[in-house]
Amino acid sequence: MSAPDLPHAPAARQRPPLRPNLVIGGAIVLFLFSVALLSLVWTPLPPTKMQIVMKLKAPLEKGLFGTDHLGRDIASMLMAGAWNSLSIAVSAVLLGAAAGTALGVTAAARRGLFEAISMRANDVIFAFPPVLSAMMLGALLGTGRGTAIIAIAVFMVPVFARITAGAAAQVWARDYVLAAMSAGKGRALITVEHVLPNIANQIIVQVAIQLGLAILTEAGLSFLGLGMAPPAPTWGRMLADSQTYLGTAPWLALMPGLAIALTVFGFNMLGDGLRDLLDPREKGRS
Amino acid sequence: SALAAPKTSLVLGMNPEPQGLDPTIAAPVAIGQVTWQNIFEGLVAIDRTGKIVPQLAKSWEISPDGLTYTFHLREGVTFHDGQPFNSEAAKFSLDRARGTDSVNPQKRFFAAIDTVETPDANTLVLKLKTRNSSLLSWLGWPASVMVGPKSSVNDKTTPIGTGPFKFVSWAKGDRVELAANPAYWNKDVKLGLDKVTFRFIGDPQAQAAALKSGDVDAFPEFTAPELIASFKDDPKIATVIGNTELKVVAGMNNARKPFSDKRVRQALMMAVDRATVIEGAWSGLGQAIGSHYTPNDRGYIDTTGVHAYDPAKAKALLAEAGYPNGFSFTIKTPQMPYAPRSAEILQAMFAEIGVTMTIEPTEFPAKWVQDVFKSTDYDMTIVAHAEPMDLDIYARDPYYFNYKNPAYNAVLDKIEQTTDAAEQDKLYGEAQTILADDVPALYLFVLPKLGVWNAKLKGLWENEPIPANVLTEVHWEE
Amino acid sequence: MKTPLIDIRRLTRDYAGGGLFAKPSLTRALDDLTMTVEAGTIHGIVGESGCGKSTLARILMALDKPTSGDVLFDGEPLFQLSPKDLMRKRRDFQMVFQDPFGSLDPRQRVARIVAEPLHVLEVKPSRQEKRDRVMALLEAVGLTAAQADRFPHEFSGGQRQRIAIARALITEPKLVVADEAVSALDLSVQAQVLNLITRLKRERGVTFLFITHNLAVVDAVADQVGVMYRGRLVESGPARAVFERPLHPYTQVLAEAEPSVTKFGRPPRAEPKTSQPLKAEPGQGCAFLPRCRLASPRCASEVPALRSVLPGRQAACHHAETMLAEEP
Amino acid sequence: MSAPLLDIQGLNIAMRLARGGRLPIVNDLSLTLQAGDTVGIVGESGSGKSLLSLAVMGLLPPAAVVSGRILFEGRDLLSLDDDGMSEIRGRRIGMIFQEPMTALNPAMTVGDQIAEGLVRHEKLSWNAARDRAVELLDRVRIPDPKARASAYPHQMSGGQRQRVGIAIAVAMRPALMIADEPTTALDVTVQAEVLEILDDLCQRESMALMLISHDLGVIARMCARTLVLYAGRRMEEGATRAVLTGPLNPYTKGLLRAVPRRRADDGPLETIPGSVPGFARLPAGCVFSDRCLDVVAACQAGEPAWTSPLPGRGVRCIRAGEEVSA
Amino acid sequence: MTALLLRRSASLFLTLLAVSGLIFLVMQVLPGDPAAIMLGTSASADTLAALRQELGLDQPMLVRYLQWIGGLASGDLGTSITYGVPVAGLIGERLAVTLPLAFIAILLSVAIALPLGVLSAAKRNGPVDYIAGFVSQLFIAVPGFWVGLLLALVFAVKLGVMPSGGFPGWQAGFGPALQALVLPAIALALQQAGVLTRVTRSAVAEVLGEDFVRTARAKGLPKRVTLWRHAVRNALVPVVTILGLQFTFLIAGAVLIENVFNLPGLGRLAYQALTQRDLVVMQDVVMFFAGLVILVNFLVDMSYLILDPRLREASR
Ligand SMILES: Nc1ncnc2c1ncn2[C@@H]1O[C@H](COP(=O)(O)OP(=O)(O)OP(=O)(O)O)[C@@H](O)[C@H]1O
Ligand SMILES: Nc1ncnc2c1ncn2[C@@H]1O[C@H](COP(=O)(O)OP(=O)(O)OP(=O)(O)O)[C@@H](O)[C@H]1O
Ligand SMILES: [Mg+2]
Ligand SMILES: [Mg+2]
Repeated sequence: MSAPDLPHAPAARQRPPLRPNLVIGGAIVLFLFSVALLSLVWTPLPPTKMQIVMKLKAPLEKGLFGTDHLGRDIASMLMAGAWNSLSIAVSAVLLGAAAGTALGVTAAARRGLFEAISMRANDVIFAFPPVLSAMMLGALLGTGRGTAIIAIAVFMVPVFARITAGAAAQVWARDYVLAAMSAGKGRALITVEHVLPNIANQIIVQVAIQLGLAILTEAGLSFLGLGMAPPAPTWGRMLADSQTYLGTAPWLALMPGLAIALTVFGFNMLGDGLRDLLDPREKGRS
Repeated sequence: SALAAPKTSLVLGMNPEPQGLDPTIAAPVAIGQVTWQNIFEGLVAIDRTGKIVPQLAKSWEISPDGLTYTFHLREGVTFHDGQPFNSEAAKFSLDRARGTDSVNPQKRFFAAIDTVETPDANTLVLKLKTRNSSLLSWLGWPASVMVGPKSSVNDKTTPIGTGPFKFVSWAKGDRVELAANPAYWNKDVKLGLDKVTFRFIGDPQAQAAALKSGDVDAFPEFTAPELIASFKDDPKIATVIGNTELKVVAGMNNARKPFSDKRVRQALMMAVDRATVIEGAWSGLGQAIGSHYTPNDRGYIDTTGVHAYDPAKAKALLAEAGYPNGFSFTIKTPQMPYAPRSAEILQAMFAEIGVTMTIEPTEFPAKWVQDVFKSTDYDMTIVAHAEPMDLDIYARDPYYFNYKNPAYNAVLDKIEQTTDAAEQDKLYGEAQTILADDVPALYLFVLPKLGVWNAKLKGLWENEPIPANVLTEVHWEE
Repeated sequence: MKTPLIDIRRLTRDYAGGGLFAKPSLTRALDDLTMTVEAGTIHGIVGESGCGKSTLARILMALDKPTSGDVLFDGEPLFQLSPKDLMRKRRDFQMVFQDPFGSLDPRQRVARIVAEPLHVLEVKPSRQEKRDRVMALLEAVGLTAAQADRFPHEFSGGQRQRIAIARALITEPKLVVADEAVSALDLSVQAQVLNLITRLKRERGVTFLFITHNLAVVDAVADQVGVMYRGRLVESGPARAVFERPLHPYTQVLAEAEPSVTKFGRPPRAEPKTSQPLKAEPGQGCAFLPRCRLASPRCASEVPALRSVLPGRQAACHHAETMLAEEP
Repeated sequence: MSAPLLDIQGLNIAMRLARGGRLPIVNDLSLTLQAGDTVGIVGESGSGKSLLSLAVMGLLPPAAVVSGRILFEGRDLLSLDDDGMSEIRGRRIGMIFQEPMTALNPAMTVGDQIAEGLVRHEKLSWNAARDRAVELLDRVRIPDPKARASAYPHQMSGGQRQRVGIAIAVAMRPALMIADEPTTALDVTVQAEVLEILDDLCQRESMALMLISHDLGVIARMCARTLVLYAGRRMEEGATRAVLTGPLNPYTKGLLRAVPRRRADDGPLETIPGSVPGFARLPAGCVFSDRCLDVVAACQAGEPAWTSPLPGRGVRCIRAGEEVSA
Repeated sequence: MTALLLRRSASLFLTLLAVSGLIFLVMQVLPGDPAAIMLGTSASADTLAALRQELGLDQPMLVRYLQWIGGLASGDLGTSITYGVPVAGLIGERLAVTLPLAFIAILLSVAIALPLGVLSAAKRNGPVDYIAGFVSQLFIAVPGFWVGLLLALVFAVKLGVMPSGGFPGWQAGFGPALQALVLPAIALALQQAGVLTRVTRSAVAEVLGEDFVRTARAKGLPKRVTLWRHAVRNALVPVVTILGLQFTFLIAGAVLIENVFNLPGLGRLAYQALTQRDLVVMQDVVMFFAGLVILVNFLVDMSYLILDPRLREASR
């Protein structure tokens, strides 16, 4: 069935109804970003303030989510952690997406040797399991926010490069690109005017999904002690610190774990919702 | 599993795993913790109280000028592979450790030795270039153990010594197995074990689980103080908190401003409430120290009151030193758990007196050795010093503190020259007082030895004058 | 005789298959094709799928380079122009594509789509000028100015094809290449677009190279027609004459197979081939040989050249005269 | 006259919309087919031709809501469950799809794809079924059928694939064959061959054929009767020759006029003004009234009823009577 | 087909070469001197020099690189700086843990994901689909190492039915060894299962919308048969692709999980080698991982040829 799904008359395109996953995902992500931003100006207690005498208090006994082994308020740490985790994830994904997309669209536009070499280079980068490359980067650059961002961005590059190269190649096969070429437009211009706008949807969807992955990776890095420097709280380090208290103070592990899960869940839902919203292929089907 | 007859096997948990099994060619403490006194023995040994006791040398004489040591070696001792232990082997061991292509991590121990002579098979004579009152004690260290001339090249993977246990196997990353040595020379020793397994478990949670489930019988050095409480109500498990020589100190770069100003260092010391640091970083286990010396060292005096916790005074002192608004600096913290935890607490405490400390995690040993130890490119760091009675490091030049105090050096020299023990103890006290007052490093606490083991297991060391798992006297008791 | 608008000279295009390490293979999409197109005419090209029609279009549009041969556009050899001159030349030829859904960028508004070819002008027109020209053209193709700010998906297939035609006309080109421009359209819409093309030819003197596999469409609008088979031109001439009296057996097969609303029921069965199936050596003989009812041994050994059979009519068949002699 | 093979009565198909609500597409459609009948269904793209054929097959998309009756050999297909339909599908009703490029499973040999139905319905062993598949390939005139049976679809040309599609559909000698635009993707020469194969089947096996196309020429070639659809409605029905030479409905007339042909006067081709209005915004009354050249005020008053002004003819137009009497 | 194989092998080889160069370079610029780490803080300069010479660290970079890859080519991976044993044996021992772990995890994730994904594609927008969707999202969202912690807490500490960590070795018998791998494999598998479920669902759903599925239904095949014989088969290409891509994440996850469960696997070896700057082990292990990833992706590419006959032609 080729034609029948398409409108036959200049009918205004109907806005598809908001899908539950878009609403849920959007709400979660919005909530998290608000919390993260709020943490910059307000947290119930300073997230780094220690009250050793108040250590390891259960949720609601002291603060909303209790206190950690140094008597810090977990709720406040989670809030500040939201900012740290999100800011790392967002910068890393944006960086990776920008570099990967640039590589991908260039490969699609140039084809030939450039494509072969850049895609092979992708394979090379992709061959390093992310934690391994993060470990090496950490050893190389020292740990911290910058390293975490770079380490995550590095393995995002091939992901985005592959996706955009594939999507861009499809756009390049379109007649409107031929039309632009016959209008004497160069490959760079066509990439900017036609290719990028037409693959933007796929990139946006992928960004949402990769953000979830980046949060997970950041947590893993922090868990291994390769994340941001203390005292800045991150969810991954909170998890790592909580390990030995699992038996005695399980909320220490539960809270950051749930925060991570909620965030990744939110981003994935958002990604799904965006895909439904933006990808016309899914729409015709039911 | 509970058997009627007393158990004769032991699974002993450790972290980290040793890197090779030859303590004479690599520094990691874990090597000695597996092999020293179990597989390898020295001319002399250090016992559980820290005393020097005869071992492969049954006795010795030191010439009055202190330059000639004559060791009378035990007879009838053989290595596990049958090589005889005699003066040749002893000479071989010492020469191997001090030779030009030696890779002994403590080669300096043997620097004072001029010649090694073997007048007969059971006599070993060391001629020294200079006096050295530490030599005898050093000969008791893991780096000075006796190795077989024929077997030493393979000691890294298949160690052959003269000790009560023989090496059986090593599953890298997991375990080392030893078995009792039936031909052990010391017939006075009645071994309680015939099979010993060292298991290497890094994660504290896994350590605890292994202990509780009985997969591991003992963790003489448990790594997570916060989990100690969880063993308290388990009658099957004994927790024994002992002493170590591990002094947690936050060393400062005394050559760098503002740490070059003694008042600044003192102010920082006064800003630190050691009790809180111990409570926060190590669950209250551990003992506060005021200088680079532990209560189990001879001549120890309590110097924690010299710059007691007093933030107001600290602030005043800072102002006097020209920093009324505090200052900022960076601490390079290795990843061992005590370091970042202590650093986080210090950070909060310094903030109280207006000093901003940034924490820079620094990978240990690779990057830490490079940055802090080799190139002294740091403001402050925090690390546990493991060597017993290592007051001399403050007199070393270069050493990463960049601390220079001729008065202090003079005291240490005097100790070297003195033979009277009481006099030495007094001098040790003096040295401690100088350090406590000068604060070349912030003295925080001594790490406890967190022994956790099956309540029926007896004979493990409670304290740790030297890092070791000596199994000679370990046995099960019903 | 005036110079033709397009003069295609011995055009050959090979596609190399295989990659860096695979063994190379060659597909000859165009095979020694020679043809001229007069200005101000609609020139139809017909032929079965895969005979090289689109390849020809791409080369004419200078989107692709021939393996050999050249195209003279207005007397100028297209493939010897400097990039700058080629750019200047591009305003003179534009293209309309088959798929009305794939040839318009779904993310751009109609005004921007239509204005795209203005890129080639040396003097870039002002915004207002651009807008005026777009509006004028939209009206010329039967769309309203109000529709200029809509997106392609808001239009029907026929309307989209008009937008594509408007885009092709904005630089006032001399030649528009329309590759299967109406094949995807419904009958009624198809007729509308065909009418538009005829009108543009008549009123603006635009030359159309009209590529299709639908003979009826060519018959309806084309002045001249070329029939292609396997990358070669096998017959050409005035459209009406060619279909009324094919001079090449392939043209005849095509014409007979074309269903029509006036042919009811089963057509009389084509008489079975009399001669033995002949096989030509690759690269030798007539490509149509295996399907030809007139095949003779000569056809297997000698490639028939395109030659004038009647005034204004050419065919590449050794038996064109036989065809001519047969009763239509 | 025996009971008809297929009897569609008052069929309505609506699509459930994603945002709620239903969009009626096919309206009040009735059609009867006797064994051996060939009926062509024409209409523009989107007029509901495929939905009609899918409704008969019971393969409508999940979003479709269908009402009315489809009696096949006396059984109401709409009330059968999926298992019941599976028994009829393939065995009694075969279907050929429009796109030869996508209608075959790319990962299965064509022989197996033909054999599959035989294994299922005739309980043949795979080997026996494969042998039958080779015969069937031969029937649809694929050269060297034995070798081609183990080919994959991508190794065949479009025309060959379409023949495989036919082989699949005729494998069980169905009583009714539905061919949904079986040749639109093909060259005219290949199209002619495919049509000939279908024609043979109808004549030799007295199979009923429902041929869907928007190509009037193909309908003229293949079908005895023709049904013209516009916007999901029957507009006209009758013997093909009668409908195409003497159309009663203005839409049919418009279609016929729009068939490209050279005009003697070189004037423009005739067209139907406007474009198909989308099902969401059909005009009031007659759905064709906004494009009809012969429209009168009454056309907008209400949907014209289906009338039969001549024997064997049906038409939906209030002015059809004038035409007949004229 | 052979040509394709050759071509792919050549590019595989070039990629491996590039990877090896990159690894070696990274190793060279890593701060920290392996000799200094081994000898601790008390060692003198000449001791260090002696050790560096013994370890061959004093040779020029290019020489060491060539020695390394020369060794690799002939199967000699060198000798571990810290353990003093051949790296090949070391990797071999660790593989006995990591490979089964990864294998069980993959098996487990496929066993969960394939039926779940196919089912939810077949029953799209039904309750099964929603539940499967939610569960798979949850699997993806929960960090594997955290699941590992919880699993260990519940099954080892609280219930005591599973070992808490460590690995008895295969010589301890198949049962105990397998038991030690179960919890880590679950922790490792869940995330993969989540991702795979979603990919399977969308791939199968996509195929279910294809014309040939309708053709198959038109033959009278019931839904179930169409689903498994036609839809799932054709949906395997994207599923296998993702399986290949996820492999690197699986390995990354293994590094973390091996830490949590104290398994003497390759990941921990890498971690340990890095902290000890055992460059020889490090570069071998990283090379091994990278090679494994590349190989897996190569195999995935090759599996396309089995799964999709169209590619067999295209590859000629
Ligand atoms: N980029 C390409 N690479 C290799 N072969 C090609 C390429 N483009 C076209 N071909 C081959 O060249 C031949 C002619 O293709 P072309 O697209 O010009 O045919 P066409 O007449 O336009 O067919 P259709 O009617 O199907 O559009 C075909 O055999 C085709 O397979
Ligand atoms: N799955 C679907 N969901 C919503 N609407 C649909 C769906 N399938 C078809 N339609 C609508 O139903 C109408 C009729 O479609 P159908 O496929 O029957 O047309 P057709 O006459 O076969 O057209 P064509 O000639 O293009 O094949 C179209 O307007 C189409 O938009
Ligand atoms: Mg074409
Ligand atoms: Mg249709």
